[in-house]
Amino acid sequence: MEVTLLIEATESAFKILEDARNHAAGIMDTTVELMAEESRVLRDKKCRAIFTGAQRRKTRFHNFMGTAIILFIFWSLLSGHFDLFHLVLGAVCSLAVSYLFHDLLFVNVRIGNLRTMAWRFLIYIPWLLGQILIANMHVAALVLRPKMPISPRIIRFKTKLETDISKVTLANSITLTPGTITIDIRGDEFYVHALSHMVADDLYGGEMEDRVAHIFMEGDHLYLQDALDAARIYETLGV
Amino acid sequence: MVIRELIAGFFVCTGFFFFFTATVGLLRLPDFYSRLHATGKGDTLAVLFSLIGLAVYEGFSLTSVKIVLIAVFMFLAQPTATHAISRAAFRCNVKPLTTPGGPNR
Amino acid sequence: MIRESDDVIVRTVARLLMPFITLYALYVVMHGHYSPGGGFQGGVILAAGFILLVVTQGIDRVKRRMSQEKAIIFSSLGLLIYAGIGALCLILGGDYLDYGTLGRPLSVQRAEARSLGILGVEIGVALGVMAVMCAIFFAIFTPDQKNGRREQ
Amino acid sequence: MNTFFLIMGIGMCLLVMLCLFRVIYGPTILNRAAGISAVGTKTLIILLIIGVVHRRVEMFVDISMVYALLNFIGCLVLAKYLERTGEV
Repeated sequence: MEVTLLIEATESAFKILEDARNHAAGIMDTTVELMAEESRVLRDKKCRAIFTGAQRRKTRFHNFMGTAIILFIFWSLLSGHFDLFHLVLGAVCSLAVSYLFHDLLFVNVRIGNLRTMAWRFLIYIPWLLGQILIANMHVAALVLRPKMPISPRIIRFKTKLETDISKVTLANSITLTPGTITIDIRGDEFYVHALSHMVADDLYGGEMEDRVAHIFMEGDHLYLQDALDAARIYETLGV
Repeated sequence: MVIRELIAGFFVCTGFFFFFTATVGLLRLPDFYSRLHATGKGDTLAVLFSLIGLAVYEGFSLTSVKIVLIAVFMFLAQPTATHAISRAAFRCNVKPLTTPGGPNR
Repeated sequence: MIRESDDVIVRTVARLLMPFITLYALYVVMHGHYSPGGGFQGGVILAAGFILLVVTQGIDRVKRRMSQEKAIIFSSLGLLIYAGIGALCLILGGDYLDYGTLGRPLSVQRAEARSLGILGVEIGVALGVMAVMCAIFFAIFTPDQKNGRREQ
Repeated sequence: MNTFFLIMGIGMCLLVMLCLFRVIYGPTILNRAAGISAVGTKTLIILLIIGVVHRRVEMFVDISMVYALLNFIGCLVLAKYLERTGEV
């Protein structure tokens, strides 16, 4: 008898637990929707603020401080003397220079997170160094052979990158990778001189373009940024 | 002490080898754009290797940090210079050589 | 007139390098007595950075930062600093450029005053050299009106 | 170790001679511009090797940094000029 009672009790307990979980899930969904709504509102507000003075002054100040810090690190690297006089001198110089050039270093940086971009760029550089090593092996093999099998041609391809910095990184990477040199960029079109058709084909593959897009959070990686924002808000709210 | 010099020597030697290939490429390649391939890539890597070799030989000090700074600057500046020259050629519509082994233009 | 370079790469790389070039030039000016450098060389590097900016950004945009008149003002300012320090030593009883006498008002020993004096003079010289270079550059590259009035 | 760097320096000078051939012979001005850029990077390394051999690297590092900078600006200005004049 007690056993059946016990079973019923556990069953009812399970049922209550089940309801609680469904209820909690319901709350979770509504909060997620609320968050998405709120992040959209936040994003619109931020975009609007950017064009109004408040945000622009803030970004200009951020640019100024960012440049000043980077320049001070550069100064301390350059000058061997770390006594107070030289450090103060360095601080004054870097502040003066960043006042003169505050709008040069970080122009139209995307709203995307600067830290992740810098971190991904640092990871990208070893891969690029590897590429240039292969490129030079290729050039060495090509040049030292008596008959040089090259069939040069200029190819044109469209890119999906928007900001200047990503186009420049892609162009420099193309110049450094085997067999190709960026000749000209007209809007979205890259004119590239390739040494052989084999190299031209893998350029069309766009493998490097995806890497650069991944670094600067562009093209198909836009949704990633929204997910990151949502996740961050999700954490802060501590749901 | 010797290992450091050995590594420095190795880096400077490979740097010299890539300088050599870049120069031979500059002289032998028939077409202007392909010459730019050799110098653009060859010099960048050769400068990187030589500078890292000198930095290693210099040991861990501020000057080796400055040598690495020059390497970073050259890593950024050399492709841009090559690009600028090839763009000037492209704008003066210098046609690339399509038939392999054509006259030395 | 030098138009803006319509090449994205050159413009962006020059834009990214400009602050570092200018800071390196100031480093060369400030570290005259330890490593090779000093007023003149620093001024020349500053002018080289300026010319890079003009070649890539076009002369009109750079005119907002450093026009012809400003260049002339800066060059005279540099000269003023240079001669001023010398005259100051004269006033304080020393020879024309004898920095030691600067020590008394700054309550610093002679050697320290001498290095400070040299530093001040180098800054003045660098400013002067850079401004004169920019003035020459502007004089060459801005077309004059026929009736001799400089076109703004 | 010094002799090794001396040999490297002399080797670099020989390479500069080879590049000079391209600068002198170069059929068009643009080849000469490429040759000059190549000569520039080689002299940078020669400068640093001299610094290492004379054990005054601290001074020569600053000089070679300025040299690399002026070489880069020179190439850019030359390329912009050649592009504008258009005669090759």
